[in-house]
Amino acid sequence: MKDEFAPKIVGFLCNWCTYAAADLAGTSKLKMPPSLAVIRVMCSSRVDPVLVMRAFLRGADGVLVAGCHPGDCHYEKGNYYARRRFALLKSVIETLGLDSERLQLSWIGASEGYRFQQVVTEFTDKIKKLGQNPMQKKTSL
Amino acid sequence: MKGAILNVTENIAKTIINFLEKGLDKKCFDAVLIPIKVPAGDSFAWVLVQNKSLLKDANPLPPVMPVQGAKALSSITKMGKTNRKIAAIMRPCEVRAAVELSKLEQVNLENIFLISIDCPGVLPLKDYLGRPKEAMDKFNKILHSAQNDIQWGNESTRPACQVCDKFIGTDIGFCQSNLHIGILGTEDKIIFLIPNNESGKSILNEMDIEAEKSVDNWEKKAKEIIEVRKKKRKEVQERLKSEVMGIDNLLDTFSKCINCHNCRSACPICYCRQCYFESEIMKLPSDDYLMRADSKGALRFLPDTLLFHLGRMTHMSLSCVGCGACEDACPMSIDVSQIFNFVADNSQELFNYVPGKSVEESLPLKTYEEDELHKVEI
Amino acid sequence: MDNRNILVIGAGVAGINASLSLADSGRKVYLVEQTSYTGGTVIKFEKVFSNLECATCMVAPKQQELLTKENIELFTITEVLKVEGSLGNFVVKVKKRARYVDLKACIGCSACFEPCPVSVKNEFEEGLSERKAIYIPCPGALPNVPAIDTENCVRFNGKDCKLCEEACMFEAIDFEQKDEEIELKVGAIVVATGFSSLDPKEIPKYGYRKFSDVYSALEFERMFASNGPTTGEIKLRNGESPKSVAIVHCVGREEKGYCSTICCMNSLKFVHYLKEKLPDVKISEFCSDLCIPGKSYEKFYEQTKTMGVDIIRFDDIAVKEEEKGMSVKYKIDDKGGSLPVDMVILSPALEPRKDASKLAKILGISQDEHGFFAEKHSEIASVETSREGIFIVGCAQDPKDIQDSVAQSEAAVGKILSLGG
Amino acid sequence: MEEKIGVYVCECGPNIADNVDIDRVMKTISSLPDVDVVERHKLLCSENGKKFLKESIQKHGLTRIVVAACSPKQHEVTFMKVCEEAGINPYFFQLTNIREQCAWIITDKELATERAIRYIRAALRRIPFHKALVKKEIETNPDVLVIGGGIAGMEASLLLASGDRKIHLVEKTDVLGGKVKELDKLLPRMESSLDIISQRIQEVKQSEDIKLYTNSEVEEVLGFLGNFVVKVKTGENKELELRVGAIVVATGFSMLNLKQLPRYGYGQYDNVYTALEFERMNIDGKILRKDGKPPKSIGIIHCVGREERGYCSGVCCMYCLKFANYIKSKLPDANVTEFYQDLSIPGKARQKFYEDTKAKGVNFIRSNEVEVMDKVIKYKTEEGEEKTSSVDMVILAPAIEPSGDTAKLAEMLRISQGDGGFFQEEHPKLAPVSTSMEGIFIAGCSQGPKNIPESIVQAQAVAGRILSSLIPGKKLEPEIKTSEISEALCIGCQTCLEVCTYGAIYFDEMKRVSVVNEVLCRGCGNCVGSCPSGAASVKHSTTTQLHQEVVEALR
Amino acid sequence: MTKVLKTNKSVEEAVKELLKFLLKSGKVKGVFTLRKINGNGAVAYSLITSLDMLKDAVPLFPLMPANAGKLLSNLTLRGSVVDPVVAVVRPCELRAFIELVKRKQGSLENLLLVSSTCAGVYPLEMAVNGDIDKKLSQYWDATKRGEIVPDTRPTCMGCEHFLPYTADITVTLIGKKDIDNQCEIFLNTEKGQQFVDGIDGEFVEGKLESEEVVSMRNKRKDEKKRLFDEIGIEKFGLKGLIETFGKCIGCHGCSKVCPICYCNLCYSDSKTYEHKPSVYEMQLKRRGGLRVPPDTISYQIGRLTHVGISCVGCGLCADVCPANIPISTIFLKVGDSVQKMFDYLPGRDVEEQIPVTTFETDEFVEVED
Repeated sequence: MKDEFAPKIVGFLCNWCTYAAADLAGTSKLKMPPSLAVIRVMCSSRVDPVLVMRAFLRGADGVLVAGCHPGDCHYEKGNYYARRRFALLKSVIETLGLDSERLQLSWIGASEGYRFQQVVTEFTDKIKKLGQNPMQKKTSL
Repeated sequence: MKGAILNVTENIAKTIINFLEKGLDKKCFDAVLIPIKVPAGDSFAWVLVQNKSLLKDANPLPPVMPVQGAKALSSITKMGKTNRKIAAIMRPCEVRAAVELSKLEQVNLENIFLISIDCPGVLPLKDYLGRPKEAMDKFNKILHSAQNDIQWGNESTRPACQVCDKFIGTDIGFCQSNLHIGILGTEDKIIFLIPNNESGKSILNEMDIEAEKSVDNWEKKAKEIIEVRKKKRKEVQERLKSEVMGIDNLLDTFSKCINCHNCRSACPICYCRQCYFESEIMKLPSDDYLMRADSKGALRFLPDTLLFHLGRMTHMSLSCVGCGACEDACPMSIDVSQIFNFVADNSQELFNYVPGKSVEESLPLKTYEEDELHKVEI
Repeated sequence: MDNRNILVIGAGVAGINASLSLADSGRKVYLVEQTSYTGGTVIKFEKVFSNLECATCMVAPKQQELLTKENIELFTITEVLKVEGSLGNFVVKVKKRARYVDLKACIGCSACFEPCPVSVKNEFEEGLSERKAIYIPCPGALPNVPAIDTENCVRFNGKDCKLCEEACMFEAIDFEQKDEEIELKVGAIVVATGFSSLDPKEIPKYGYRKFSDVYSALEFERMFASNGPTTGEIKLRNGESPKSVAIVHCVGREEKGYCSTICCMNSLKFVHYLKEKLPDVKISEFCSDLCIPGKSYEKFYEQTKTMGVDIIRFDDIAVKEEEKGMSVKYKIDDKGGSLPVDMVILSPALEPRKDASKLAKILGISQDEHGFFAEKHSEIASVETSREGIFIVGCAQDPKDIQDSVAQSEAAVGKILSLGG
Repeated sequence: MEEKIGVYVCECGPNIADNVDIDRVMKTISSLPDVDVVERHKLLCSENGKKFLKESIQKHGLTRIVVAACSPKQHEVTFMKVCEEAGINPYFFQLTNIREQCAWIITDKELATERAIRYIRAALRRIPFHKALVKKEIETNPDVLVIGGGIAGMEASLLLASGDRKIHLVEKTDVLGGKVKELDKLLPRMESSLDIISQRIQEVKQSEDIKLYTNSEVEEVLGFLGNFVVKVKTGENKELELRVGAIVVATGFSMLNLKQLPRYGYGQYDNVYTALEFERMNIDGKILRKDGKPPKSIGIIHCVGREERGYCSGVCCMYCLKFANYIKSKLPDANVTEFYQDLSIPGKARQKFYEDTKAKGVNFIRSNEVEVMDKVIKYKTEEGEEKTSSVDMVILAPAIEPSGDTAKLAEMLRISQGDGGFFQEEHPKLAPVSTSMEGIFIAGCSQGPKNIPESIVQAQAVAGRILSSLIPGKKLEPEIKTSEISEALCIGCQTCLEVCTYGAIYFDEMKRVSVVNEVLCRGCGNCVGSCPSGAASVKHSTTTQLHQEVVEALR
Repeated sequence: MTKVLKTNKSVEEAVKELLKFLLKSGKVKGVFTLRKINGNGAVAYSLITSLDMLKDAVPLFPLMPANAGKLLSNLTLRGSVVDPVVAVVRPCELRAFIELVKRKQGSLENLLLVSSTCAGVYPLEMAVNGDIDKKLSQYWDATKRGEIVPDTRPTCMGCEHFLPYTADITVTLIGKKDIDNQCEIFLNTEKGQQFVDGIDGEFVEGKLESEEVVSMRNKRKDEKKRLFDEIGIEKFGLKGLIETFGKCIGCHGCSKVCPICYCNLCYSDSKTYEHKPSVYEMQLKRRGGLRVPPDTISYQIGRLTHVGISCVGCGLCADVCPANIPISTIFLKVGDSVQKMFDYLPGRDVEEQIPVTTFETDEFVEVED
């Protein structure tokens, strides 16, 4: 079991909704795969697309950007901007045939501990199917 | 659509220059921004001309694009509007870039009178610098080939130009200069002056040029060529897919990149003072490099070459006008502009945004819709 | 004002808000809450109308701030016993019930729940799920520290059980804790005790508790709540998901003699809940007059209408038995109709809390004919009371939505601080 | 100077220790270069835990602290305090969450342990890049500008005015009192509106701390919370400059112009009156038709313009009922009919008023289509049948609209307009009277249609917000973790400016660079996400810091 | 006399053997050298940590995709390497790195520097269509014979500093008849000797400054002179400058690749070079015409004054210039004269003080990252 492919997923979680949901999942002892490395940001709009791209090229098997549901943003409209930037990033990656499946944008509210568990689990499974990010071994990256 | 008709004296270039001189005389504008042959005679440079005599070496449609016109315009109007009225005569892609930059506060179009010309494309800088003379002849051939060559601009122009479908400075080219100069479908006997808006009309008025002539022939010809180019653009991008898509192809494509960042320096849209990818953000502790090398056995140095290109795409592809300046500047002859065009077309489609189309249209990343793009959410 | 400290009664959204503002202004605040948690009724909601914002996302930051705020002292499971004195120097006696769990020592790991032998209906979940005798009402509740409910705890009913104590690694459980009476000296009092909603059982025609799939609005809220008993699944008692749902407005309006203000919007919100989880479900809203005042609410109504819902007016309505299942029978003028449905959601009237009169006596303030606390002047002094220095905010004064409750809480702050001192 | 880094692992009793192999964590972390101290503790957040942490920091003279324990939402503040007490800057500290996001969610102990180690290493990677951040304090002006001398504006002024807080009350017209002054009686007790309002007006005029400017208008507003500079054009046509710390907008409402809705026959037929005209009539004492005769049959039409405006004005139903009472008390035999769509009579008191009114023999007709013709009201019933009822007087209840200068003010104050064109509140639930511009507040009908008690409550609420946040003599402590923009790198494209919700970024025309106003910035980092030059950066969440965490995640 | 490691392998093998030995023995953690990447013939510097990857290394490949001095500075800018790394670089790259270390842009600590008597490199454009491989035999023949290699970059042909000054280890190439089956590796320093300690091969004494080297130096000097005359910089004057730099497209690629241009933000890209339109309009008024973007010439001159004193003549600037301007020759010439003036040779010795510092690395305040 240990030697099977364990995905490395970077998760940028917004402080107010998704990070809270992650905490709730924790306090509720909801089990999930050990694939996600959480990085806390104040708002999904803080996540600079290049930062995501960088993680991706560095060999992240998956990158999850998650924040408040549209309309719930603690800063009113941050996530709307985040969504646009992310859509652009995804389009660039897709166009160049670099499985954009590895990048995921999700909205998870503070009370959605279960949803957090579900998102992490499903995303991990998806990544497992995709296999290791080939970039990990590219000596030019 | 209506416009004015001027009879060609000597050649097209001369005719246009005469027109500009007249404009200066009549004080329609105080200066002209136009490409002029450099002292050594082996290239062209943008010159802001007030003194008519300097126009003798001017060429409104030079065979090369050493500097993207919008960049030239930005360099003087970045800090605010000019006091004098300047007529800038540029290629459509340069005009579109200028409009884009004005939205990014890098160009101030107040007091700038934009004149565009039907553009056959330009030759690769490298080809020209070698033997200017031959290149010039080659270019002139292309310039006049419009009548017989339906593609207008053959294999000898830059790849970016060969697939350009926005080479007309009117709404059919998604370009909004104040005045467009049509040279297609004219047998080089006449040129068309087509005002795109009020200020265009009024200038023609001031120069008492009556602009009520039909320009249908010109437009018909232009549209034919546009269609051909559109088709070609598709074909090329299809081909490109097989060449660049996928990580291995990409790395292959950029393996020769030497990180000189000429592409970004030549790019009119890359307006940053210092590139994100040259900033402190990119300077890493040595163990970071060793760690990476360790995990792969070897690490290209510097790494992150691909990051630079992909990152640049996320930064500018929405505004990319496909002018090809990047490719001209690449010492390693990488197909930068073709790849960026390919990506840009898709990014722009995502927000159905056409860069440089109009000053009013706001930049996709400066705004948002509450109900959109749900396909990227999971 | 001689004494600058303030007593706030009720840690719902109005009470919390008032406390935070007062604390910001440098006042010492005693916040007294009857239950073991903060957040009041709002944290039972998954979303709030009309922006459908996630309620927890909205309130949790405030609850957090409350717990870390320096000059706020929170008393949970505490009630007010006696109030003497007057504006500027009230002397208040409160009874702080033992939680039997040390707030400081407990880190909220919930290890103590599992071994507890007791299992009773969880009132926070409107009885839709069970809880232990040592419990927190729902995941994410704040403070995240359980309390022992002595009514059901076997230890407090004679048995020598200390399973929870053994399970706790932090010696946080302390059966020796005693209820204490505490005397607080304050200059002013803010009453934010909220409301309770009418028990539909009192009006038999709605078939509540007669039919298993007739739910009250709050029950439905919890059913939809992602941290609730079904983690958001909308299911009938038989486990199937409903194909047709009737939402009934104005339950008890006639009996009560007033319109509860928020039910229309809240019921419209349920359409969004249902359509989100069950896109094909057939929904009928039974309403009398639509009460959707203000700049944003009608927009919400119009939007909701487009989601596929029948709006049916009635003068009279009842839930009746069918050979298979139940149906809603309604009358308007002389006409009427009958509609078989799988699920009925009732929007019961908001009413004063059961203990309102008791508290009114203690506080020495008057109530109106319906039992809500009476304001000094309905038009120009709605947060003041007959007793100077005692202010009423939120639904304790009158049924209202969150916005108006918050506004009132700030208003009380304004009145208090304007007194200076 | 060389950093001394300390790592403290909390066992959180069994909560972390049970599922994370603390020994292995200690061993691995101790083996890392430039980690000076690694300690474990049973429960760091406990009193003796904090004591232990503090003493250990001091004993080893550490300069950077990593604590591996629970969620920062739980104890970040706690440990930052400890760091401060131990004498090191609290931002040289990083709390990494190995409980909620590790011990509690990962089943396999070995994997949980690895994850925990990763998290700690991530913290270790980023902490050298931490910068010391210190609280800023900003001098503020406690005075307040109140725009609008209606009931809301006056209420706010009266509550706010005090010896150490001057109020500048700017009123467009020559009198105070706003719309309420135009009403005869107040609901539901039918007291004289005039008595109440004139009493208020007296108080305002007598207050030494309220400076009143009638016939005056605000021309320009610069600055921000605590330090606004306002230009006011006064009645005497003088331009004067006011310095205030906060601004209250209570500009009220205007009523829908009925000329826009010809079907109600206003201005077309005699004896068709607007609500305010009818109030006037009552104040004057007699309800009479144009021809001087008392009306026999009166139609009162609700929801005039509701459809067009797209919202229910909330107050019309009640005052239409009030009108019925006016009439019944003056002309007991007159026939009164109310044409309504939905009766909006929320709250504990109003339904009774409705029933009492009904009891006085007032007729109620529900109809969504009403048309006024000469002496006749044509309407469609719910069943869709056309009916008419003859009347000799009609009273219309027009929708409530934002007052004329709303758009102008919105632009001047840099606040937005929301539904129906009314001023947009900061948050529809939790912040109804503040706006996205800190220090600018809205009260009464300028925020949305509402009745008198609601308007007054909002005015009092504004007072509450200002009194609790803008305290005379007390300095403002803005958010510490704000954005900053490099002057050298900013190219002035102003993208950040447009994405900022709080107007916290302004453009320096001289230098052609964007500048962050730390008083307004809330540190969301949206500007950073939008800046292609990497010129924008948000303190304590810099790209390098985040990237270092990423690097570790991908090791 | 210097200690020399003699092996009976071709220089290329020998060098790779050396690197293998260092990596295998764990004496170094990583090898910094040229390597064939992506299996498409492309050659780039790489940081190699596994023996397996070492097989693609081409330490002596006659191409300079970037100035290794700049790269090593990048590697060690934020603190020296923790574990030892061996770097195979060319003399001019080595000198550049020394200059950067003097300017606190890198650290020599834990670096083992290997260099060679450099026969020059081919222009970058030759790498574009992979023509270099075809030329390799010609390259080595000329090198053996101690002649200037044809078709290498002009700058290289005129480079007299092909003998590395501060290398720990130097591989001799120029004029070595039998480099195909014999290799001399000079161990110039203590450090160098310690590291190779334990390698097999015989140790002898040798002298770097051989006749071949001397004669080559003279050939190069002549070539350099010829180069200068050809362009005739002496009689340049402003007109000359304007004509030469007339076709500059302002991409500033030359400064991007220049190892000595290490500023975060080039002075000429900074705000100081941005003016209100009125400024330009004034100039326009005066001259009747104004070239835009302006400052093309002043950029080049400015860079000359900044870089001149430390210019090592690596030639990359000319290599990347899209306008084919012979920048490096001009810089070399100007550099020469400035350096002579102060009797300063950039990169000769890390202890040697830079006579003038015309600018500061951080003239421009940075944000945190």
